[in-house]
Amino acid sequence: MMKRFVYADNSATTKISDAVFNEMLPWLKEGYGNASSIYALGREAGFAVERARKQVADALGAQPSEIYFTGCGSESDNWAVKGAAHKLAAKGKKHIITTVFEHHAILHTCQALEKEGFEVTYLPVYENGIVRVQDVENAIREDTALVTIMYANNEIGTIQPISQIGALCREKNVWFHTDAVQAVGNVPIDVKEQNIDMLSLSGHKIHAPKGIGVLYMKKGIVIPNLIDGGGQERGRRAGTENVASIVALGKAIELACEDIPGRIAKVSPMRDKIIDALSKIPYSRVNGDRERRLNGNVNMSFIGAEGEALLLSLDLAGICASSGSACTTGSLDPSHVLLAIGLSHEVAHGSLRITINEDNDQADIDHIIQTVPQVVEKLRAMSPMWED
Amino acid sequence: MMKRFVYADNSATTKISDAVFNEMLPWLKEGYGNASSIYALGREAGFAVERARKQVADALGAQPSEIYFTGCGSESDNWAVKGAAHKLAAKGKKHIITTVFEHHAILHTCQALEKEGFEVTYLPVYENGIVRVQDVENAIREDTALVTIMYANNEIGTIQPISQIGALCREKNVWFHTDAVQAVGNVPIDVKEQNIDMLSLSGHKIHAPKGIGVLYMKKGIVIPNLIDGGGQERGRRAGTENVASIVALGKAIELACEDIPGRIAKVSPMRDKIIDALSKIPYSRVNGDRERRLNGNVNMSFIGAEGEALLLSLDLAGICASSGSACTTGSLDPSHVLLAIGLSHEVAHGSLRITINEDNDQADIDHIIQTVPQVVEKLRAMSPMWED
Amino acid sequence: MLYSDKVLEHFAAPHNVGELPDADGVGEVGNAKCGDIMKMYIKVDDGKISDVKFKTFGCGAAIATSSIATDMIKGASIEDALKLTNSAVVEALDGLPASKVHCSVLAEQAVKAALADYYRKQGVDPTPIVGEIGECEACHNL
Amino acid sequence: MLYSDKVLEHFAAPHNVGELPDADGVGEVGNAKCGDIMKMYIKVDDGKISDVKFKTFGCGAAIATSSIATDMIKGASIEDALKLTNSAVVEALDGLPASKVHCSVLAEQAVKAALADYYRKQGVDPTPIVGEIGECEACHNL
Ligand SMILES: Cc1ncc(COP(=O)(O)O)c(C=O)c1O
Ligand SMILES: Cc1ncc(COP(=O)(O)O)c(C=O)c1O
Ligand code: FES
Ligand code: FES
Repeated sequence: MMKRFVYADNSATTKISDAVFNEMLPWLKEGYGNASSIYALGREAGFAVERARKQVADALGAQPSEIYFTGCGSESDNWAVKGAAHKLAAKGKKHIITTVFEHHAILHTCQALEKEGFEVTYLPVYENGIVRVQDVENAIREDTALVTIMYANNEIGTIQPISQIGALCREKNVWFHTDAVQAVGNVPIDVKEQNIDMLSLSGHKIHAPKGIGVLYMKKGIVIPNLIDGGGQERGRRAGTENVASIVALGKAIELACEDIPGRIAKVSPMRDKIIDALSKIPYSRVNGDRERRLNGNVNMSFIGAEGEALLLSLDLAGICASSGSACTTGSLDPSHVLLAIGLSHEVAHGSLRITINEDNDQADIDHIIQTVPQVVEKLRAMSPMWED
Repeated sequence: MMKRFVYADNSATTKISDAVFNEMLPWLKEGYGNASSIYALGREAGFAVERARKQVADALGAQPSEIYFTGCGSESDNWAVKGAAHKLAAKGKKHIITTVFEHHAILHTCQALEKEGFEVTYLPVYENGIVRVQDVENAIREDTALVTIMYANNEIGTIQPISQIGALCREKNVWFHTDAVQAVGNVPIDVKEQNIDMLSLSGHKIHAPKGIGVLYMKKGIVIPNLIDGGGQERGRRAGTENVASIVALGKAIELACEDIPGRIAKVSPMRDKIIDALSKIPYSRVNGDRERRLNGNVNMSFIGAEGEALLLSLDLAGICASSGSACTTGSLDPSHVLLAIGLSHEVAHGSLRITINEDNDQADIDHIIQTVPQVVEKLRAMSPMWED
Repeated sequence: MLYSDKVLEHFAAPHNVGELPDADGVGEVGNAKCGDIMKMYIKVDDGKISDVKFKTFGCGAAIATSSIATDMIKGASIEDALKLTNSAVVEALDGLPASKVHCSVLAEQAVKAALADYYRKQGVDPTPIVGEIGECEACHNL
Repeated sequence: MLYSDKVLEHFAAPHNVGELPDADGVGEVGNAKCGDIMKMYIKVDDGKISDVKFKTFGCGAAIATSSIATDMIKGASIEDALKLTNSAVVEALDGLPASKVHCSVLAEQAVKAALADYYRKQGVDPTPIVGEIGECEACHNL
């Protein structure tokens, strides 16, 4: 059998698409001018940055002047949450509402703020991995500065009721931020209609390169800078503009958002085929709501098969997948997301995340469906706790 | 006459060199794995990041574990200064020493800290653009948390007495940070010998791409994170590793530092030729010490010729140069650096920065030497204040 | 600094540069400290601006606005020249970066100052006609 | 997670996997909550470990350390097997990531636990010989 290579970890990162690569290449090579410089080489770079800003704005239903380029999704999250907290603390608002299963870029930021004296409410997400709007409403207080709730979870792919939360926050006059890093391109987003005040996204999840992000901030929202310095990004985010990556992100978001229903129609049947097939493995379970989930997300647990061993075995079979989020590899703790939806430590240790997209085909799916049961079987046979 | 193109704004940004581009390309294309992922595609990316970390460490005389990749030089500066300030404030140390002519990434950061209640001493740099060690010593107090002084100034290229300041800070037991964004590759740096506790650098100044930086932090220095989140960079700087740019920076710093004396020997005579030739223009002056300056930096003022008009005219002649720093274009204020060395507003408005490097040749220099006097002449003729 | 092609064209080859030794009105606005000075010379014949020249010390936008403003009033009646606004100048240049709008104000003021000088030379008090010529706002913020 | 080639080799094709139904000593360490359990079976002949097998539930490093640790004691005298340290295991694997060193501790403990069981079955109190088999430090930090 020829060894097949199947990349099924698209929530960790994606391959730069050819269209995006071709768009960015001239700005890495000949178009190296500083976008703030006055000569032609710089002006052209400046115009390219502004075109990309427009592309991002159009994809989100925002104005270009509301788009700020950052160095990554984590930076956007940190800026939004720390910025809002510090801004509104001056008005006596020192309470933040979030969920227990946010990405660490939000959770660790909230924990850092707690050390500074802020109070944070971590809402539960129940067995289906979806926060309840009523819980948000109950948690809002006089001194609530910010609600920050992710659009779609990066591990179990569950999509949150963002429009309702947005409407609620607008009504209650509380700022609302959403980490949409996993949602962009998979869910139609309109920041105006959905009453989103701030939104984070990251290029490398949508076929742009790593190391470029965006923070959308609604006109009128002014928070302290995270990175002070030169006058770039209208004085709100310093650092020489990363022109090539900005151009790439502009193109990538345009492509990602041009046919979201088409993507869902193509990818979700493949996702369901995997879930249905792997559900036949004894002692398995699907994590997170089956319907309200990202079109490419499969997250399952197999008791008796440890997650990392599963991944290494799949790698030997040419399949790239993950268990929990990539950035917590190296930690011994089981996924906080899986614990949040009620899994025990034991079960959480044996979980697998497969994230496919439109670049995957049926042959990939078949390879996954064939391989995973064999690998689970092999590991269980090696386990001292397992009895058939 | 064929139109010549001369890029002479290398302190604003540099062209990615072919060697660097070729090194990074595979990581933009096929090697797209997340460096924290466990499968082969991710592991290879992880190893590439660690190789680059070693290259950076070797170039600075540091340990790889002391190197942290960031999103740009400005982020490194912000992290170092805000981090040190917040860390040491807990010990009652709320005083920072810097100079009046730092890059805005330091100056605006210091101003933000002043608003939070920190006290900042801005040391003078005198007519030659060089801070005095005695002034640093006099400024150090019981409650001084940090001395942050740039290694080489980005506008006038003057090199500061970093070794002496490092020794002084070590003796006085005060943390010492230096913004070495302009110095790397132009001045031999050894953080251990020079007693540097923290050092910022940026890729795009040494032929790596924009949007990648480094903060060196000596072992034992622990400051709060600027960007909280995943476990990347040993838990101290979150965000999916920008593998391609990190690899590029590793290669770029290796190349930049492999023959610094050779670079100086090649470039500084070209610099001197420009300075000598342009000094013949009446009512001109050289800004900053003539000896203790970067090998590629020319900074001069021509009374009666406004800076921006000078640049646009040079652009028409195919020469890319700047006036002040690129990131403050758009501001009406004359350069704070030129005011710091005692120029009047009027004179500061008429300044020109030409920054060459080893990619420039004699023909470039000749084109500059021919063109600048003509342009100055033309603008003076157009000025209502100028009488020959 | 995103200048339009129009701005760059006028900068590269500004129209009406120079002085008019026999000018009927001369106006100078701005100051060297803030980095922009415009001096405008007009010749008036039969209530029309028959010729106009300028000299400017300043940035690219200052030179471009001087150039286009002189174009816009050349041949115009005094009444029409008085109606020249900075926004008309900005529009004629296909826009200016926000930080450079003050240059267009300067151009409008330079025209007004030259006209005021013309009236003054005619023995007419210009203030009711031309208005007060203040300093540009940007200047005050320096 | 930067595993050496050696770790990956042992993970891909672990040596000595299985059970020994007629084992002279069996040791189990770790717990499912922290995610790693190792069970080791030894056969002893003439004071030598004539055969050894293991079963492990755990990460790649846990499986690789089990595999190499069984290799290292197979055919060795009981005395030498008792001297097996976790650092010898790490070294034999060309290193382990810091967060995975505990797995090598587990492997050392599994060997000791099997030997302790062997002594116990011989009616000898293992504690003075094998020492106390505590839980691994990493476990306690959970
Ligand atoms: C001295 C100095 N510090 C900091 C920076 C900021 O670097 P970056 O543009 O990578 O943020 C620059 C250049 O822009 C610089 O010249
Ligand atoms: C939901 C979510 N938020 C934030 C991030 C951080 O993005 P970045 O890696 O660009 O910092 C990620 C991915 O890593 C994510 O999945
Ligand atoms: S005329 Fe001086 S800034 Fe406007
Ligand atoms: S054995 Fe459980 S973490 Fe070490």
